[in-house]
Amino acid sequence: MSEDVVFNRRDFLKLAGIGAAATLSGCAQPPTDRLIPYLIAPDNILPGVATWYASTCRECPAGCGLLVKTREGRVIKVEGNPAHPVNQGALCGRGQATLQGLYNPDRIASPMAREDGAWKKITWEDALKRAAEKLGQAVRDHRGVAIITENATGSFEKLAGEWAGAAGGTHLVYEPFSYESLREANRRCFGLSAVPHFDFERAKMVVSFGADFLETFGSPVAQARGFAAMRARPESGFFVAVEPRLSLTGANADQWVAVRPGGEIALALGMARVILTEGLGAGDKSLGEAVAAYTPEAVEQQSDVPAELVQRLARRFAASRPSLAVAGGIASQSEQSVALIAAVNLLNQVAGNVGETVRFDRTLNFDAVAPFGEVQRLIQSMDAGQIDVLVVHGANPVYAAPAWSGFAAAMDKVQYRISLSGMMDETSDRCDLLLPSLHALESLGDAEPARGVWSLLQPTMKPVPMFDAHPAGDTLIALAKASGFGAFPAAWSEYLVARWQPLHKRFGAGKSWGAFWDESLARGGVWEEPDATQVKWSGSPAFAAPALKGGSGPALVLYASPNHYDGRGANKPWLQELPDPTTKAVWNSWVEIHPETAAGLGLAMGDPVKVETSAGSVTAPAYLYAGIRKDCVAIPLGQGHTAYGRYANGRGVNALDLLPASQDAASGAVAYLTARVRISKAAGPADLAMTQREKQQADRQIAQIIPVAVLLGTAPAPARRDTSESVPGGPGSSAHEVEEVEAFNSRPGKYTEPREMKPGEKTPAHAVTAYEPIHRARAARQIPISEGAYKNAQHRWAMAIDLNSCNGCQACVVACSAENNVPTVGPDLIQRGREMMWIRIERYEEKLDAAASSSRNDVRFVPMMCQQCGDAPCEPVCPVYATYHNPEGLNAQVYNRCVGTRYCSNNCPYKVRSFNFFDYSAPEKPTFAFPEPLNWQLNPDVTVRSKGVMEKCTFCVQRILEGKGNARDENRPLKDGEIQPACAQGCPTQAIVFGDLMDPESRVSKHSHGERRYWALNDLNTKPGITYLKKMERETA
Amino acid sequence: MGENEITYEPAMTPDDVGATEHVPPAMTQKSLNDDILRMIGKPGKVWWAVFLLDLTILAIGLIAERNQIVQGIGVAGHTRPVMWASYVTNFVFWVGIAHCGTLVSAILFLFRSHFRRAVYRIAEAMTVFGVMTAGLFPIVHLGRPWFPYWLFPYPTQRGLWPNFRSPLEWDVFAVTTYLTVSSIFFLVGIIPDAAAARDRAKHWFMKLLYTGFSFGWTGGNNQWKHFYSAYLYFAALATPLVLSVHSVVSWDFAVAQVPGWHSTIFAPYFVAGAIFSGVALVINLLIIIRKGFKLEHIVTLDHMEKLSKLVLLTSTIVGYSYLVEFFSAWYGPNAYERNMFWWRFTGHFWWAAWIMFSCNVIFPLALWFKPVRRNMPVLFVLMLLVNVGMWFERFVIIVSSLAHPFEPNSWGVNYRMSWTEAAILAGSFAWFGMFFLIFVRVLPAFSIAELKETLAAPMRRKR
Amino acid sequence: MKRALALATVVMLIATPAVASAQSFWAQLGAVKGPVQPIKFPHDIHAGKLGMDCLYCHYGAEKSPLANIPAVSICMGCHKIAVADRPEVQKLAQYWDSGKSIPWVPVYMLPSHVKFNHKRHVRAGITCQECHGPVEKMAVVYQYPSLKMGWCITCHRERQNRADSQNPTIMDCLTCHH
Amino acid sequence: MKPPAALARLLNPPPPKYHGVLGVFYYVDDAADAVRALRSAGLGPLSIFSPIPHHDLEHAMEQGTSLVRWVTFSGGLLGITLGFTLCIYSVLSWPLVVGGKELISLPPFVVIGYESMILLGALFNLLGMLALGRLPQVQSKAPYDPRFSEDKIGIWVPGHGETLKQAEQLLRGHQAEEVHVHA
Repeated sequence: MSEDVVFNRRDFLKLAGIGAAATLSGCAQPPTDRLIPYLIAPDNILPGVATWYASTCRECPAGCGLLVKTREGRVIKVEGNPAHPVNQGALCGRGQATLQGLYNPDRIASPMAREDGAWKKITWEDALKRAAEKLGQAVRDHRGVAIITENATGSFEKLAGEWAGAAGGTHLVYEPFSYESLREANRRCFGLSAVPHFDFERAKMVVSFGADFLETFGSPVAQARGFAAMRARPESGFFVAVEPRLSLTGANADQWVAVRPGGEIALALGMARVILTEGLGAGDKSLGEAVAAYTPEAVEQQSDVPAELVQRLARRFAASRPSLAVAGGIASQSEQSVALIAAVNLLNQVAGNVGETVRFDRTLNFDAVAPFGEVQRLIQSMDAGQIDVLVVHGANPVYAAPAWSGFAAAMDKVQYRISLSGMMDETSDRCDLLLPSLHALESLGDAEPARGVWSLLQPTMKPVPMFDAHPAGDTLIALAKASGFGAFPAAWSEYLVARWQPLHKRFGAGKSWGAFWDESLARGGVWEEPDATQVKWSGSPAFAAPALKGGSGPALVLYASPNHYDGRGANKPWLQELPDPTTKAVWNSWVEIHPETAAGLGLAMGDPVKVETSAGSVTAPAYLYAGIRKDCVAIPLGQGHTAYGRYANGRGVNALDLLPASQDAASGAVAYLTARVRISKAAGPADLAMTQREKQQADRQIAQIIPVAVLLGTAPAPARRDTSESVPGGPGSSAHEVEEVEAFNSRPGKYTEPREMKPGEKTPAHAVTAYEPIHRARAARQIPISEGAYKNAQHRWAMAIDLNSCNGCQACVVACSAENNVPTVGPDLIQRGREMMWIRIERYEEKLDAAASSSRNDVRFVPMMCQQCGDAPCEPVCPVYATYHNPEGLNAQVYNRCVGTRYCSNNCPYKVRSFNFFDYSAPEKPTFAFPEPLNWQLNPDVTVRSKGVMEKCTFCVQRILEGKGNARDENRPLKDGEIQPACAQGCPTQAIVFGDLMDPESRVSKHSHGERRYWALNDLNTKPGITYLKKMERETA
Repeated sequence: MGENEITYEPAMTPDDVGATEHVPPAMTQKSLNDDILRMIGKPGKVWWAVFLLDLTILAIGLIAERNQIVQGIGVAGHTRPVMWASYVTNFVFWVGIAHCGTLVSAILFLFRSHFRRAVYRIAEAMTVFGVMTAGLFPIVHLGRPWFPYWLFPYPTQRGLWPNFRSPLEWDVFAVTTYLTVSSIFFLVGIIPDAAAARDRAKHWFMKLLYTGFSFGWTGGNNQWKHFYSAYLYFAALATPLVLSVHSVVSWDFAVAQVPGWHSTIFAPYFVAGAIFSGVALVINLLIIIRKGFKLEHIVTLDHMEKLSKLVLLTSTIVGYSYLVEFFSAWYGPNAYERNMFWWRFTGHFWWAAWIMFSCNVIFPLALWFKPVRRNMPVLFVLMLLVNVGMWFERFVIIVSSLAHPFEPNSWGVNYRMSWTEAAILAGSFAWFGMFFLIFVRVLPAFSIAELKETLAAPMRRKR
Repeated sequence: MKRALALATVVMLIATPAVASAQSFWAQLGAVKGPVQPIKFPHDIHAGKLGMDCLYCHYGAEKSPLANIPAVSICMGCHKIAVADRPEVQKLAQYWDSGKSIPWVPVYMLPSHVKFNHKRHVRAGITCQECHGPVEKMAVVYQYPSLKMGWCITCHRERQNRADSQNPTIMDCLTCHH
Repeated sequence: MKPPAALARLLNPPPPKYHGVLGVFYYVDDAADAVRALRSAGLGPLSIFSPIPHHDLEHAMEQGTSLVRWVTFSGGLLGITLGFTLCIYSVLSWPLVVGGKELISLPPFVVIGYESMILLGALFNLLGMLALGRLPQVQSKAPYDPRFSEDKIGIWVPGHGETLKQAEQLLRGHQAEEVHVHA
């Protein structure tokens, strides 16, 4: 979009605020190097003002809508597109991190050819010539040509298909997580091979059979939103996780059924049987005989789930209509995965959920994804030397296909291999020619992530200059033309436009093409409400429990990493440094083992452990996890890259190497849950960097819960341990509260009784807290300051965080890092407690017991960032006023005034201040965190901190200032919700609410005075600006 | 006030410890003069060897410090939550050391305990050099050590002032004041002796030097009059100062709300500890000097014994403070505090806590026995242990409290001392040693004038 | 080392304000001329003699935190015709024809930890000259104010103490340092 | 080895012309008696040199108490005032709230005031001593003898002609070890 942006590098550094170290002394700089203006004034870029473009996220097939923020022609932030039907404004961490794909220093800089083993830069002309030679030859001789793409959907997929057709070759859409069993099972049960739309919002009870629907399964952001809506209803919203290893999704469950691996089928059918026999179901009654064998006793026998629990679950499932059972997820993909999903379909069918919460209206678009069978056919023909030319774009099968499939070896037998991928990866590394493609944010394109959604990608910035890449579509067309086959339009853009003509007719009725196109680009695409497709039950496959291969050792559970998906996130430092939501480990792989099993092997936390199967062995640090069955070990996928850039290479292990050849009986999909392993202690020191080592909150009441019965008024409030909920004498303070306050105040060093204020005296903004009612001053004798800057402030910024909605996904963490230029520091420094993130999700495992499968599951997540305390302990100890309380209640941190005594951090009870131990912002230092061009992403509105200064969350003060400025420009008062910090904006469940406490009507005021509220470590009387809302505790089945 | 207010009775009465016990009658004003001025002069081989070794260690420390300034404070072992560690420990340790000097010279002066006359010059020198060492560490431990001057109140075009509510700002005032006052006290005390040295000096340069130190002192009656009057007020000012300085230092911790820091007992507890470690070091230095310079007849075993009794006293105070802390943690309502103290002795840093306890409370119990107090080798070792213990006391208070904060999330990140820190710690001892070595060779290490006062003044008529 | 630091401290203490005042003092005298620019653009003629509005070229100043440096296209808007024969204007034309933009030497530089917002100041009715000095009289633009924090603050203080003080955070550190 | 000429002049300046009598004593009581005698004879003003102060001599001289105390006191007073003024001025000149405390929160300021009191008190004390004791002095106002810093006591009686004789007699009369007459 933008015109020629001629800033030179130094100016980027300056805009990005790098080199702050040099100038932090505060002296005005003598005029230094050159300032280069535009040659032609661009109509849509004003230096210093952000420009937003709509686009589509390509980090996973879900295809969320993006709003891309650019400054001076650089992309500096991506956020969810509120108008987009898929994600409605939110965005997961992987999506936020797409920026580091765009600016990844290891992107391929130019076309390259492999000459005697080494890569050699060549020109595009040369490259196309070489490619056309081989390709033309192959096409002319009718030899095999194959093209592998990721599940791009939309026009590019079509183009690739046509291209392959014209070349007389095959087009393979490769996705490691292909939902193949799901589609196959639905084909058999409902006659419709599709990934349905699970409506969590409507469900009153959810049972997940291993589906990690908050992490990688389906469309996580949309599902998280729906899930949160369901959980917000105290009277219903019960959630049971049935899985041998408690995933992040499972951690949000009220009840964890630690089923024996492979026993899920029996449980699903057993529940169905109970419903049928007891005639509870609203749905299909005719399926009795299919499940006759699965008596509760039989189920207990096959799945370790107590018989009466099976009944209780079934009854509750049937009673709460509509309910929802979900199966899927890599962790439960066994040799019987189709059977499992069919069993769950059957359960939904008998409970009458199909068409209610399991809908086939907005199905996810995996239609083109090749079944693994096809992949194997391609492998065979490559192996047989029938393929002369292989073109790969986006997909990385060499890494992501299990080792046993032999893809890599077969690929080596192909005569000539061309990669169109923009980033070096394992597959590209085995190619002969690299024709780098543009990053999604640089290119024009479209996607159809779900039925009824046509989403557009547009070039949000001029391609990053140091990378000489072309749009993949153009490259394909150029290849075709150069090697003389097919009839394609001159350019990819024309092809795209041509494909959009029917949509123009459909949606742009009466509008000119230009108008329609511009609107669609601005909106991010076009969409419609898809018609609900009704499906009928059309029989189920034979049910059988999967058998695990290999002796009697613990079962191997492989799961998709919430941070790295199938491994494509591993080259992004943000995602590497983003703690795993379960283990809080970073930059590594690990083996999750139950503490008792570990004790048997003499393993301590972090000790290297060797995991062996018939197929191979890996060695990784052990993570002792109470959330896994004693007879299982779990390893995340996505690490262990060999050629995926400096951030991914050599980190952790690729657990796919452990898989023995094994496929799903019905669909041929890769079976991930299939092996038993031998584990042994390996030599070497303990080495696992974690951001949170202690997962018990030692009765410190940082994460709190409240029984739903109390909320519904059917039970009395439990006796309180401390007064962290009570506002002394505040509105609605009951008698017992007051007593408690007395007791509380009588404790040493505590709250002094506030005094009534003189008539006309009003509490100034900075003194207002949710903790304390506005009509009182802060305490006896202490008159709030109302001089100077504090005279007529109108806002008290505050936040309310709903622990019931927070599911620990950590999208906020990445959003924060992106907005505030937070550097990544790597595993060694993190091991020494030097992580820099301004916000973290603390995980507290109150009750986590694999043995007691019928008991309550209590894992709590607390987003912890600067609490912007009213009486902040960090402030008075700073000798130079580098941190102080600003007129609008913010706990300010002035980086350039900080001398680095670190006293504030010592005195901060929440430990939310991070310190620049090294120089992360100086390019010449080894600790530099933003190697060119990662520094292009830096937000020019935020100072990049230099060595030796303290930094912390500021509620995104730059956004607050911008928001106030806009309101002032339009000469109107601020609207509630107009200003959103990055974390609140990015939160898929809207768990974080930001606003002004001075405005009693604002959402944050309302939340902060609700009945679930409390304050972390409240008995320190810090009067936090952040109010937490307790998580709801539900009755277990 | 009046003359009787300033009493320098020539030591005649047997009850006066100043004379009969301490000074063999053989000694005359002249012999004293010679004995002490003998120390000044060309240093021997041993001195040079020690001095060069000292400079080498100092150099290593400086290199480490330079590296730390270039690389960033991260080369030290600090972590979140342990944001203060060995540097602040060293700071408190050296300030503590610095306390004994003023105690001996000022407080004992006001108490008229004459045995101080033989030891106070050494103690004062130790004070001055101790503060000079301590003063380095607040700067060393800064994240941006090139901005220490921002902590001083000076008018700028920015119109910014330091935050006088911050305990660190109190430190700035307390420590600079203490350095100034104790140096003045030290130098003023030297004036008459410098005059004596000047009158014996052979080399013109030394003559010049001592003329400078003596301010052209002639021992005129008018000079003596104002000298002793002023000396009294120095003592009167230094006494509350010395108490305030370590109280202020202790408030760095007591004012924060970190469990294990937030305690009202800290001020007296720290002052006692400071004197404890300071006197211990004085004893070590005296043992070396009186042996090295053959001054056993001036610094007698009685002096040493009196000092070691002081150590015993303060040791019991320190021990009492430890116990009271634990008791109130156990007895009080504060769960964080209770948990903290339990962790301190059983958690990751248990060893440090036990070193502290045994060196400061258990071993000094040996001082109850006279033979121990009068046995120099044993006393020397004992006093070394005391200072090890006192260093660890500060380490335990700072590091173990920080390592176990309110927020369980940050538990388990444990501080490990880095080589940089070790080198800088060693360097600080070398820095102190450098000044002290120069001092004993250049300035009279014992107060000639005051020692002369301990002798019976020459009278023709016997009283 | 303490000695060294102390010395450094003293030197800085004396030097910083001295340099500061000197700089602004000479600047106001006009004794210090601004840097030599690739094209001798005479502000005194454009802003002074011709009386052009500053915002005509630096239009960003009222819309954006940054006051933009005009693109070459804006200069050529007039100079395609106007006095196209002058040597300096021909230089300009050369840049334009060769498609290069002009490497101006920046006169006003703030350290990166200061966020100055032109829009806010212009909209508050502060004339360009209040900060940039009599640009309409400057043949060569030089740094008129010291750009020291003290210089910013004097004006902010004065405005805060006015009765009609609008902006409550006008003296808040975070307003400029974030 | 010789010092540079300039230094040499500074170190042992040409002795000025003294007029008076210098008596050198070893025994304190002799000296004290001599002082009494001299003063009762109306000679003086005497000045006495001694390695250490002697009460007998002080009594004999009937010296009053020193004025240093008042200098010191005023210094302390000034210090505490300045300390508090600095704190209060600084918080008012740019009001910044920290930890929800009052701007003028006296308890912490007490520390500052207290330390500055002691600092200025000590400095004034030093100045007082130097000023009143006429220090530093380059040139003694009476002939000085190095032994006065060792164990001898010197009594200097300034005067001319007759007084010299009288003083000399008195000094010898009290068994002065030596008597030097500077006519």
